[in-house]
Amino acid sequence: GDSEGASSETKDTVKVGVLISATGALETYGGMTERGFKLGMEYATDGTMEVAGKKIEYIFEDTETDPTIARQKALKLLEDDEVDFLVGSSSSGDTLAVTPLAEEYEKIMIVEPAAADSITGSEYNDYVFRTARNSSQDAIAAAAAVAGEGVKIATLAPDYSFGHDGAKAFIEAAEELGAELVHEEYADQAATDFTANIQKIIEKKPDYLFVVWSGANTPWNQIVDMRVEEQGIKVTTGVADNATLPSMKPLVGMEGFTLYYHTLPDNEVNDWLVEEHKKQYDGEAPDLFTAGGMSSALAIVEALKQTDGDTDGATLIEAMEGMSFETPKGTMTFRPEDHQALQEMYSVTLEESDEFDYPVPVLKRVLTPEETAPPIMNE
Amino acid sequence: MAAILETKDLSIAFGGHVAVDRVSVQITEKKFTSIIGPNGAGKTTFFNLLSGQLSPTNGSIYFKNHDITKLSTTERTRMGIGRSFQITNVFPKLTVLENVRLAVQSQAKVRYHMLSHYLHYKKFEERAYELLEVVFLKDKAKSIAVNLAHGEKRKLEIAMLLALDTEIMLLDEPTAGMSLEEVPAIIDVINKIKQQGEQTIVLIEHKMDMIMGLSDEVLVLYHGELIAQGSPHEIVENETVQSAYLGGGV
Amino acid sequence: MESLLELKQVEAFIQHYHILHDISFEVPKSEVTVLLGRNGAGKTTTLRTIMGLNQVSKGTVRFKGEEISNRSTHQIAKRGIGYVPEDQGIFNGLTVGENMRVAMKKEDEETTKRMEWVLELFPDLKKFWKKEGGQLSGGQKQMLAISRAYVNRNDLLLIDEPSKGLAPIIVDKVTESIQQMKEQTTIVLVEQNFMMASNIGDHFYIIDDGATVHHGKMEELKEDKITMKKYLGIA
Amino acid sequence: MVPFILTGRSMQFIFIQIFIFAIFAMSYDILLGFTGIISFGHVMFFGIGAYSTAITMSKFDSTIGSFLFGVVIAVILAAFVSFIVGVLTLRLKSHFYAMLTLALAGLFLVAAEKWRTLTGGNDGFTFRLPEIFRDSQSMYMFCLLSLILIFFGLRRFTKSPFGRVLMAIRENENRTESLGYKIVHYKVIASVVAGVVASFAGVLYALSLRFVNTGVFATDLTIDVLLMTIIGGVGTLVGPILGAGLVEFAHHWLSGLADVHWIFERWIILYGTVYILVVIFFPLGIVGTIQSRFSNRPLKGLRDNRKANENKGRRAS
Amino acid sequence: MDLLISLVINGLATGMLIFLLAAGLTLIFGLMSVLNFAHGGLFIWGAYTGVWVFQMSNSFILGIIAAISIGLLLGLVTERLIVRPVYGNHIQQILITLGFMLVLQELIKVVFGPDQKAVFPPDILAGSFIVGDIVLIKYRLFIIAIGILIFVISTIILKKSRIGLIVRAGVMDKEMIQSLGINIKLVFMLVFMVGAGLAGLSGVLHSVYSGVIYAEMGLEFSILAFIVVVIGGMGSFSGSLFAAILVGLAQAFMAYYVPALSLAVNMLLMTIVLIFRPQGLFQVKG
Ligand SMILES: Nc1ncnc2c1ncn2[C@@H]1O[C@H](COP(=O)(O)OP(=O)(O)OP(=O)(O)O)[C@@H](O)[C@H]1O
Ligand SMILES: Nc1ncnc2c1ncn2[C@@H]1O[C@H](COP(=O)(O)OP(=O)(O)OP(=O)(O)O)[C@@H](O)[C@H]1O
Ligand SMILES: [Mg+2]
Ligand SMILES: [Mg+2]
Repeated sequence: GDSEGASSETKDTVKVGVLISATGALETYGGMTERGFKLGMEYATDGTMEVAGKKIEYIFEDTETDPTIARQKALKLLEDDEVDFLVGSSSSGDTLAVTPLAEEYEKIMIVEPAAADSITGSEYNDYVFRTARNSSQDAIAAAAAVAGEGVKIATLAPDYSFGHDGAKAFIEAAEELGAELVHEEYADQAATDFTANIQKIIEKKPDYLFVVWSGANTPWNQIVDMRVEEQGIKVTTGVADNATLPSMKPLVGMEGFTLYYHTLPDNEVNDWLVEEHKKQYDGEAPDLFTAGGMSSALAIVEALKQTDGDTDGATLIEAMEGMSFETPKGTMTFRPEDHQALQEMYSVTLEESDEFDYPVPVLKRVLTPEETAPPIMNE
Repeated sequence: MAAILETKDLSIAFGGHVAVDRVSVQITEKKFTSIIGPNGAGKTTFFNLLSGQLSPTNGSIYFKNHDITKLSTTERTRMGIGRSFQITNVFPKLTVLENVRLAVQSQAKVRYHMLSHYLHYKKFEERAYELLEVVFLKDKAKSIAVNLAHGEKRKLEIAMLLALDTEIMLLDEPTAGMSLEEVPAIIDVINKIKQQGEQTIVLIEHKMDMIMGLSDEVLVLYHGELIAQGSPHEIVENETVQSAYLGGGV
Repeated sequence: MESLLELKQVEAFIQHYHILHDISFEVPKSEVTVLLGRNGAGKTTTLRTIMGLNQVSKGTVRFKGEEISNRSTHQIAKRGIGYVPEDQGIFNGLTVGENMRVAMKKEDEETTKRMEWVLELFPDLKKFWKKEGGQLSGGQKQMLAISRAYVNRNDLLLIDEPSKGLAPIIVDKVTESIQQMKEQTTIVLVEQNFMMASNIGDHFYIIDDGATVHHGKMEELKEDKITMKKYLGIA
Repeated sequence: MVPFILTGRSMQFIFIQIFIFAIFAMSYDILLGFTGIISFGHVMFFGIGAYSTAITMSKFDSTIGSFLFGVVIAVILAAFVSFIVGVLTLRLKSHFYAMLTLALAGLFLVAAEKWRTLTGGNDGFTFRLPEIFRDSQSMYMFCLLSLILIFFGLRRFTKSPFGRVLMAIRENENRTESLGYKIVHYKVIASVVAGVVASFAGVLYALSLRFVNTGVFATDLTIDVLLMTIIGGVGTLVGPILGAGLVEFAHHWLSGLADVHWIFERWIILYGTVYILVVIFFPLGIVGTIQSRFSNRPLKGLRDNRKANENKGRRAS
Repeated sequence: MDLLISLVINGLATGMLIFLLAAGLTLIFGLMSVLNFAHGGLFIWGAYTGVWVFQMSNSFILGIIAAISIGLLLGLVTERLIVRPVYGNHIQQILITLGFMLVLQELIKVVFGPDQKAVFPPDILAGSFIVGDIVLIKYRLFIIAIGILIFVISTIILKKSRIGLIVRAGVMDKEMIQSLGINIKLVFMLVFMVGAGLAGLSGVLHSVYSGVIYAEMGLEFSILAFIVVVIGGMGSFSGSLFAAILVGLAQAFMAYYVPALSLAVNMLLMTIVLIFRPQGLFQVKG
């Protein structure tokens, strides 16, 4: 609406700035968030792009997976575009460079899909809400999927924060469930040879090997080549985005968990998402973070409904703490203590599929939000 | 007169090859000493030992009775041993003037001044121009050194050495490749320095007429060894020197 | 007499400096032509221009009747021109043997013979066969540079100041070798050592300020005090 | 001209980044342009500066006092490390030096990764700023002022007799030695000056982001700053400033094009092409090429020669 | 004992893989002294093209041939357009080849899409043997064999022909080598192409080894290759082989015995080697 006066426009419009990695190493994730967010807005407003009588506008900015750019773009959004909400971003580093700005400008930031525990932990501030799961939730889900009384477990993780966070949370959760840790293994995150690490794990003879991995240099082939399963060790891990599924071919039969796969959550929102996504994007199904992107949009709209369109930070915080809303992953709730959304995760088995030439996760059990609630870490 | 520079049993071997072999000489202060010898006799290597580019495998070097065997090139230059190089060795991308100016600056001991502008030292530049005049290079002062013709680079070498104003000057074939006309002019320059009697000069040359005209004393190296020593005339008469070095031509 | 190499009003620039203004000369077959001149006159530049290491901006260079100006250097060299540059052009990191091997265009019997001849001429090279070129003494480098040009059968050799840095006894040897080479190879020589130049030269050209200003037979030059004084500054 | 007064915090932020990288690039120029040292690990000093500030600011209260304390620590640490690196690496020639510095910077990266209690690992951590830096305008002025002071300081440094000797070392080490200069001292001092200035750039960087992670030790940053220096023109000091501005703006502008047409989503292709074009049209960097136009510097020759050779090649083929 | 053998074999395989990448760089960087940061770009193009052909045709051999071909072709383009104007000038080389690297890397995303791609070994090379208690991964044995093959071939070529000498001489003094009648431009171009072909080959071999390819892998691995060439001593094939194996073994053993340091192993190794042998382990000879 260019014809309208600028002042009235700002009053009647709620602007959302979405930070994503549109280029760089995480650009696939950025793309998912973008699509999910758009669909989320469409769904939540029934296509009107209006809530509580206000028009919603959103602007995507590319962080290039670089904290400096992320901050620069966030400043642009806050200063020049005068957004009322921030959403983002694909990388934890980028996100941490931006969260202080949310506090400074007193704007709500919905963190999606960055997973570092510290975002809602040691680096927490009141303006940050996270629809994404955090690393601990991942790990707890993984533990819930496999751990039990007397089960011997080992972990393999990349040697940096993401890996250490994940492994630590998994071990804690698994031990709580009565499992026994026999070995922790960390490999160089850029490594291509994992045989020495796998060798060590084999020697410790665990029942389950939990692998946290996020790089493209996956250890799966070597795990199979080293005949880990044949030695009675079951591998378990998180199933990530669709692009990684082909590389998990060797792991068919594996029991693990996932945040999202389009066939898993059984609810109205997800049905809509899958259908609409396929319609708009060439029959492609939504992917790992599409649901997350959608959830962040849903959170914003729900919050605005509750404040009746008021975008004041403090008002929104009050409304959002404890707020529950429907998402493709079932009902999410922002925990008041640390603003982390508790959410469903899925315990799955990796099975061959008729549809694709790669394996797909098949639901074993829905892990309830309460089951995967991470410890509160922002004290 | 006293020996300003003295070597005792100075030797260096490269792998198995002994390039300088137990050379003991005394170079007399304020005299003009020349070193001759066949190609590969070890003359340049001997200079490299004196100036510190190489360190000997054996023996020692004394400068004014101080043992300098272990000192670095820099320290020796600062004590007063300066040299020119056989293969032209200048700062290729700097101007001719700047090449000389750097030498003047070092001589004036302005080395670690970081906060003043180098052009504030007007004297340096003036001195550099003076020296370029001496070697007939003034009109090339603003040229970049790499662009000089071969003979011109040799002159620049000499100017830089003069700028250092050291007590001893080691000249390694200063006139090689210099034109017929300019050789005498350079000889004049060297002669002038000799006349002033302030500096000790050691010269390596293959031009016998130069050696004969300038030297007070001639050393002959052969396969790294010092095989003869004496006045120019004694040396030319020496039969070994004739057969090993001079050949039939002279 | 047939001339092997011919330069006609050659001009050349180095960067934006006009270095050669008017170089014209002819090199008769099987003779030694000497280029003389002061430092900076343009002798080296002339040789480099013939070799194609400098652009000819005007004029022509003909070799065996064929125009070679502005062909690339390796093509010029392949037509049978050998070059001993002023700065010797030794490959410092390669051994003496490797320096020779790189230079050899063929490895046939003739080359082997030439190699033997060269090593006899300069026994030092044989002695230091495995030494790196950069570690040779100044004179040894010069010998290597000359040898490299000798091992191939060339129709024309361009030699820039061969006597520079050589002991008198070696200068004699080089002089001798050039005289021997003359039978099969034509030679263009730049030389400051007047003794040597006059001993082996048949013709001379004087270059001054980038132009050929005078030429004639070598014997005549020795008598021509005026020219000597005017262009070479010697009495 | 640099706009001295600039409003709009996001524009200011871009300029702040330019100032910071200009300082970083100038420090690199001291090594590359004036002493002839290619280092692939210069980022280690930048990182030292960034972490020193960030850690002091998060451990102590956010006052000017603790900021100054952080700067002092940054400078001392950087001076110490650059001294050691200088001494350690002096015997190495070109590539070997470059690779060793790469390795050392790599070790710092690993250390930052591993010393999680202090650094928060690769996710990094945020911290609070002292009052005055919270205002973007004063942060902007502070960085601008730093740039100006450091520029004039370094210019004086390079034009001093000392700086001239550095250039001599760049041209011909051995010869400099036999003129009576102790090159070891010069190289170490140059290395320390470059290190300290780089660490100060790191200090400003951490301030401007209010955040630090292991990215400040990443080789990418060395590469960025290397490119800025080369694009602007090595050995010119103004060049790196211009280079920093150009790289940042090319980046900003090209990535902004992504909204214009889908083809520009691959703007990095254009960005890479800019580098290639700079070498072809400004082989000496922008400032270097311009300077050589206006003076008879040797460098001009390089370019003309190359052109001549190219022509020659074309004609021959 | 079993453990030792298994570590050694795996370390060797990693080493060979690094060697294959470094072999191309030994020619381009070690012999020709060109700091070619686009080497990683040639590597990923080899990887993507090779994998694509392999998956289309189901023939690994065809994939390998395709990878080498694209390497040669891109080598030609790179040399003529990018590297030729900047021989002898390291500073310009860095800028222009990094620019080209960005272009190559991004073009991969345009042509093959931005997602990572999974790769599986051809059936005959899939899986592992068990000898006693030792697991021998077939593909690794294959890599070791190829590495040895390439080493032997290239050593013979360099020893028997003057080509190595000519290239080194050409780097030292380009004018002089031309004056000896050698078309050094052509030689440089061919050598560069061979180096690029080797990069392409190592790209496709590596994809199968790591099971996945992505556009950013190029720069990471080319830095590793630079490290190996420097540790080995510039321009020495034996040096590169030795250094690559050293790096491979060090990685394997460190990962097993001192996992805390495994992140730093390459850097530490290089630091130690350079401090004690500033010219690299092997000096170039012959
Ligand atoms: N760095 C070095 N490594 C190995 N051998 C060397 C080195 N420097 C010199 N030599 C050898 O030592 C011997 C002496 O060399 P030097 O340069 O001193 O000779 P020179 O008397 O100056 O000869 P010229 O008159 O030819 O210059 C030569 O055989 C040379 O090959
Ligand atoms: N690259 C260059 N740039 C600018 N001028 C140059 C360059 N090379 C040579 N010159 C100039 O060209 C002129 C001729 O040089 P050339 O080397 O041909 O002289 P020359 O006759 O061989 O002298 P010499 O006897 O000293 O070797 C000289 O004045 C020199 O300064
Ligand atoms: Mg000598
Ligand atoms: Mg000359």
